[in-house]
Amino acid sequence: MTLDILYFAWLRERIGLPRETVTTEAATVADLVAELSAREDRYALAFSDLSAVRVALDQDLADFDAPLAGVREVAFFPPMTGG
Amino acid sequence: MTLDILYFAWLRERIGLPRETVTTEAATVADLVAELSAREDRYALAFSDLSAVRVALDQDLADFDAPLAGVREVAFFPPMTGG
Amino acid sequence: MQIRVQEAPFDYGAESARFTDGCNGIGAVVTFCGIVRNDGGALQAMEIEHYPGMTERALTQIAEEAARRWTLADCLIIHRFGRMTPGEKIMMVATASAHRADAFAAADFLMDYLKSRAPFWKKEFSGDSAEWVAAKDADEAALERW
Amino acid sequence: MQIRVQEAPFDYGAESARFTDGCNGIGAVVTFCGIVRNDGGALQAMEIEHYPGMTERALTQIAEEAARRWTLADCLIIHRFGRMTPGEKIMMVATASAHRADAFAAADFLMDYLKSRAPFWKKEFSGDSAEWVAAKDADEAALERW
Repeated sequence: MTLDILYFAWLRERIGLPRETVTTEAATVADLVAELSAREDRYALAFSDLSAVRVALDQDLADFDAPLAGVREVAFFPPMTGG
Repeated sequence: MTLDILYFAWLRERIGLPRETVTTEAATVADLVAELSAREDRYALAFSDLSAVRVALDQDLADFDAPLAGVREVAFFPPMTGG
Repeated sequence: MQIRVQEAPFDYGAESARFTDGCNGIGAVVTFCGIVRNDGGALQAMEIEHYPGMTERALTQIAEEAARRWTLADCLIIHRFGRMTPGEKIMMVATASAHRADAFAAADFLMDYLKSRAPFWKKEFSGDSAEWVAAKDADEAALERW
Repeated sequence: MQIRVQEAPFDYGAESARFTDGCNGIGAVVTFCGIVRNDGGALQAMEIEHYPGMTERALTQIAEEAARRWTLADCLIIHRFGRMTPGEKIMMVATASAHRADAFAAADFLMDYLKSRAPFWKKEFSGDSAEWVAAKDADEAALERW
């Protein structure tokens, strides 16, 4: 499957890009994170503390054990600080 | 002692005047209310249900058993409905 | 702390902006505006009577109590008296604080106390009738929250 | 329900007045305004990043949830992104209801949810340093009130 992956705030800065398209067979968000972290140090560093990372699937907040089947867009970002 | 007595809202309408000056020996607000009520029916009517009447002494909310010694201005009015 | 009791209308937008800009980067501003209700067209006008002197005194005491309970940079109360028609703005409060929780709580508190402790009385005119608005038990009960 | 996400400044006073007048005699309006803090002059600027598309979606969901929980005539959320300096207005919410309790609760709820559930991230610039603002535990905990 092909996914658009978006990064925001310090995740974008650590990984060094705002978005990319990946082809993956990852079943869940956690699988995808493991796959990316294995790829390069900058990913491993960005994802080293998942308690500080939030994920959205097709623009809805989700958990790391959420399945990726049918998903088009995955976004990773720190806890929100608006308002 | 001489007191300025003020009436507001429906107390003013029932008693028929916004303020008056009275000379009284009443020791407490309750005594003053009894004295006024004995005077004329319009006072007795206005003060017939004291649960619907509030009192202020020199512009501070007070109770009916509050002493009048040293007070200059007594105001009677219904529960407030501002805002 | 700014307290104003007046017969004239006030400009809610301009007052909100002036209050906020006057606090010069304080973080959080909450405002409340009370408006004469339309109530489906039945109400023609409302008249607010007040107790000059005591009104300002009561509002000042309520604002001082809010400033004791929460950390506020400033607060504003404007309340009108006299005759108003549906849609007219009756009053406003504004609170400014570094933190939104303080600004929200203080504005909510000011409104609860103002409702039941500031000497204003509303009379409503509809058709041929003119009636004094009765105080709500809920308004008195709201004070117990604080 | 009005949701706006924009880079340009907004006119807080004019928006508050327009929102209130648009509700045509609804009784109670509460507004909140968030302002870039001065913090004693140390902060030079703030930059807000957001997630276009998801931002509007999240704010709409939060506003819809408020409308389910309370009786609201209308609500408004304006939130900026991009670079801002101390004193600039970051965002506002406004709620209108026949009763002040609903207007206060809904505005408070909108702020709590917006803080922790709408995809905005703040970066602060002071002197030579630029740091992402950390989310506060208190903000996450505030959601449990509702």
